[in-house]
Amino acid sequence: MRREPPVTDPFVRMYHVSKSYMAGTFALHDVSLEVDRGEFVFLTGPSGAGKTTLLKLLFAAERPSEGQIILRGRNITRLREYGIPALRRRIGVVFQDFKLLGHRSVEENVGMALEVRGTPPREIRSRVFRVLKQVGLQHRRYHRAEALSGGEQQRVALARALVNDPELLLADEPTGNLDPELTLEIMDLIASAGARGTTVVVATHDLSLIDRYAKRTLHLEAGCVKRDAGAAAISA
Amino acid sequence: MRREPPVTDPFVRMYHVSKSYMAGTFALHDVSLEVDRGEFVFLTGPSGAGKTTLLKLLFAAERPSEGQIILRGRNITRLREYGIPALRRRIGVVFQDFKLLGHRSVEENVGMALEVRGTPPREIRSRVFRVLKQVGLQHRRYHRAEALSGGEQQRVALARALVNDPELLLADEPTGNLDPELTLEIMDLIASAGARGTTVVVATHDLSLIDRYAKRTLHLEAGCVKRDAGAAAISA
Amino acid sequence: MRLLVVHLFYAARSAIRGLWASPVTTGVALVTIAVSLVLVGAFGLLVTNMQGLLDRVGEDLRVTAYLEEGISDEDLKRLALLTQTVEGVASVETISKDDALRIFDERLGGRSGLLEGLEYNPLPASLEITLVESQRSVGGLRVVVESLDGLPGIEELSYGEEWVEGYARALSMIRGLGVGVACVLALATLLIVGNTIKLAVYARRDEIEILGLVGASRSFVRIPFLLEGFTQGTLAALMALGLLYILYRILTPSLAAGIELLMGHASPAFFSPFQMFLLVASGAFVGALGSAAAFVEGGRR
Amino acid sequence: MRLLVVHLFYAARSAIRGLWASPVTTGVALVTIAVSLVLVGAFGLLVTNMQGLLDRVGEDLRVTAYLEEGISDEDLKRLALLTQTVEGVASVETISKDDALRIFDERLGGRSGLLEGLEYNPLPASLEITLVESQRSVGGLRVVVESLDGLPGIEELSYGEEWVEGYARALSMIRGLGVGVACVLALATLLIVGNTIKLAVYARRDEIEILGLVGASRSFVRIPFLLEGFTQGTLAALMALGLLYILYRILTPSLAAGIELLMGHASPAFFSPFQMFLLVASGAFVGALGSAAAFVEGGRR
Ligand SMILES: Nc1ncnc2c1ncn2[C@@H]1O[C@H](COP(=O)(O)OP(=O)(O)OP(=O)(O)O)[C@@H](O)[C@H]1O
Ligand SMILES: Nc1ncnc2c1ncn2[C@@H]1O[C@H](COP(=O)(O)OP(=O)(O)OP(=O)(O)O)[C@@H](O)[C@H]1O
Ligand SMILES: [Mg+2]
Ligand SMILES: [Mg+2]
Repeated sequence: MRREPPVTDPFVRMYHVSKSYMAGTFALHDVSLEVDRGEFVFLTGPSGAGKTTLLKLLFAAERPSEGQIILRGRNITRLREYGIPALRRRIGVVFQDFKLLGHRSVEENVGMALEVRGTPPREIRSRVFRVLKQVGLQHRRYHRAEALSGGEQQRVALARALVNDPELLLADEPTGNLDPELTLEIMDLIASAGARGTTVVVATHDLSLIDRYAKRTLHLEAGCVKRDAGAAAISA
Repeated sequence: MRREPPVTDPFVRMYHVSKSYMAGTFALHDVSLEVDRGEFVFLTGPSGAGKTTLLKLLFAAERPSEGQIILRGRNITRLREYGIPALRRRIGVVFQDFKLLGHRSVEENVGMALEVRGTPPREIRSRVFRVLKQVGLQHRRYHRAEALSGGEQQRVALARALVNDPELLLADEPTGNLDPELTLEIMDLIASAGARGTTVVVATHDLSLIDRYAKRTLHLEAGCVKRDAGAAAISA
Repeated sequence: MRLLVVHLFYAARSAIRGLWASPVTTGVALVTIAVSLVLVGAFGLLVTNMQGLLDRVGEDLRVTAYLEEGISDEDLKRLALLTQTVEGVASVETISKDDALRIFDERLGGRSGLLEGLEYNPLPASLEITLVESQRSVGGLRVVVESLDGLPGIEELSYGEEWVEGYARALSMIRGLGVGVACVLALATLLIVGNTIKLAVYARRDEIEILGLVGASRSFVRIPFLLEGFTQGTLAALMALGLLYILYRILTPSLAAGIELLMGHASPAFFSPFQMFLLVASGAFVGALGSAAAFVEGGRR
Repeated sequence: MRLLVVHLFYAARSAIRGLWASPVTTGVALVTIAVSLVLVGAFGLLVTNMQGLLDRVGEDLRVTAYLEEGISDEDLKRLALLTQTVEGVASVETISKDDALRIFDERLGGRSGLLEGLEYNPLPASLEITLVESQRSVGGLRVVVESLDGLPGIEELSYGEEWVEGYARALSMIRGLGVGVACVLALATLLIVGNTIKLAVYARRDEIEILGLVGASRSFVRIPFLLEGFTQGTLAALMALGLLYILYRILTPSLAAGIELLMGHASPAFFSPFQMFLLVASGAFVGALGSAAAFVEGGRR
């Protein structure tokens, strides 16, 4: 086992990271940034700016074309195939398109994130119930995910991301299908996870959220960081 | 052939429509409403209120449990299986989850809505190009849909709904993945389709849009119409 | 008219695109169908060639007419000619008393003590009569025997009734078995191919759903899949045919040697052009049918 | 240890859930695998029973030792006993000169003119020697013949060398063909089953992708599919076995009658318990292998 790095180190470091899906175009271009442990970061930018791509790099769904990414002191660009699952089990992700299993029940969809870690069934049931209650869906837990409304599915996706108390929470447009009231409830939930020590990165288009929560905001445009507001000041 | 009803009739009429997916619960409960030809209607309401269900009933993806729906003077609750395609070809739908074919090119995804009507290939190409230009994606037309960002996919879905100049446009949360600037551009596009005579129903959570466009707004809550603001007054 | 052409164009293009777009599904289905057809084809070849062998064995089916003692050469000739005209008779061979004794001696393995011990030739002259193919059955044989029975100069007719019956039974059994196995095999192929295509269609249920949502008619959705099934079936059948031919060329030399030793001359045959056509056509048919069946239960969901 | 149990529990539950959750895929795959196994099993039964028939024909393989003229009854008995002790000899039957003549007469069809024409019996006495099973080949026969050749009282040995060679060749050919067809069939089954499961896995690629995204290890994703394939293979093999037994019970009576007429007593046998186990085991194996193979190319996408 490797020695755990001291917690004072930045939690995430990206060094000159670029990602190019097709030769000649960059989804991300020369991005360098640091995110401390427990920090809460908003990621904004127009459609196609590279927000999802940046998140994908962090949970190793894509590999950078150039540059290095250090997560918890470990270079994940060097990670072998078999090292990826262990990484992902420490991360919770709310996917922009939810990625739920439509034919499975809500409980199964959320429980999945615990099953892969070998959590005993009894514990899974109680933790799943708790997190579903937080997102207001405990009464729907036996329904198939595809029978839920868009906003309900989005909350199930968030529940799945939160259920295993991740060290890093990546949420890609987690309130795009929610009404304003629910948006605040859900963002409070995410913020409270941040307050408990989880490092949080939320990609969003909702400027009212950014105003309201007044957290560090990374503004991407065409793959480059155009603004990094309130970084050191607000975090911690 | 049946005689076309006079255009002065309401375009959509719902009489005491209820929809129940599971015994004992209603996704829609006793909804009655009229929408005139060329009218622009916002549909709002909290998550799970029944917005998507209402739209689904209008393009016959679901059948009401009770009540009747008259569209263009025709009772679509009585429609046989083989009558549905013809109905859908007159309607453009932006699905909340886009429903694009990930492995197909953007051009193919949009062109699909014309192919099913037997439009000649040459005409399809030019019309697809025009509508993709309107949503700002003409340069991506040969890429696979799954290679696009969330906002880009949403615009492709809108392009597909608009490409066949539908009589009725149903848009389910069409700007949930778009940044504020793009949201306005896209809404303008939808509004201009309305101005050209298309009847438009937009389900949205974005209250700023409702303020800005000041159109008739139907507010749903738990399957019932709670408010129907500015109906006769605003619609032309 | 114009619309029909456009629709057909889309159907064809969509079919080709479908085949290209999901290479896994296409490849897997192709291989499965081809393998099934190779099985059917190999069995067909086996049966066809067995049939040929059996027919050759059937040529041994013959009637021996033992003639009266002391028949004159002239009468013998006349009788032979007469026999030849009997319906169902293919050929007549005359065996004189001397021939009979020589053949008998040979049968005993040439131990010549026997012939020396004889003071006169006890064996009768005879006619060896073979039958035309259509008559080679117990029933057919009996008809010929009855026709021959009255002829003057014939003392006794011998035709190994038991052997004939056994042979006929064996033949009908093998044919029955062949037909049975062929039916089972055909059914199995139909099921396997149908299921394979059903799975392939199922793997693309998103596409079917979305086409329905944008207003595609039932036929607009299904015809491309039918075309795909048809194309896959045809291609698979051609692959199967090629494979069978290779197998045939590899196996024939060694097999032919073995069979020749057993049953005289033999040259295993490949399919006739018509049979090849049949195989390809059945591949195409099964493919199209499989696609059609894939929709039966599924329906619109 | 605890973790392993939990993991196995999830794998088993996930496998069962997978089978239930996609009844189309499961059903289609089950039927396809069962049909393939019925083909293999039916062929196996055919070969097993043919083998039995062939063995019975092989009992006709015998050596005739023609004895010297005028051998005494006592010498004859001694020779018979001696012969019995020769390695490879199964049974010895003594045929006296009178027996020989009677058999000869019978062969001629009882036309008794022949026997009357003889002034003395020219036929020798003989011993009919059958061989133990392991010796029933051209080579084995030769060894026995050589052992017998020197014995006093034996004048000549006859053993239809050509017939033996033909029979041996036919046997090895049919065995070769059987093995060949079995190999082709086994390969085809493997391919068909593998492909079917591959398509079934492909139809659930979403699930595989999402499991990977929430941090499932490779084995966590694959073991349930392996278990599913294993279960499907086992169930399908049991179905196939049942179907084969029904077929066997339906077909046996009519088949047995036909075979009996041809070759004397015959009673087609079903699989032995061990062979049944083999069929089920191979179903399970092929199912698991198919699932494993489904991941080989696909990999993580
Ligand atoms: N798999 C891919 N293959 C090719 N290009 C891709 C792929 N994924 C993303 N892209 C492109 O990379 C760019 C950045 O995409 P990304 O999904 O990161 O945008 P985003 O900031 O998340 O946008 P949105 O707000 O619309 O979700 C886009 O132009 C997109 O089309
Ligand atoms: N196929 C289905 N089976 C069972 N229940 C369903 C089904 N579809 C929707 N529902 C339920 O009906 C209710 C209304 O759903 P609907 O999708 O219409 O909500 P919505 O207003 O679109 O919500 P959102 O803003 O979250 O998209 C919800 O409680 C939902 O769970
Ligand atoms: Mg995105
Ligand atoms: Mg909705």
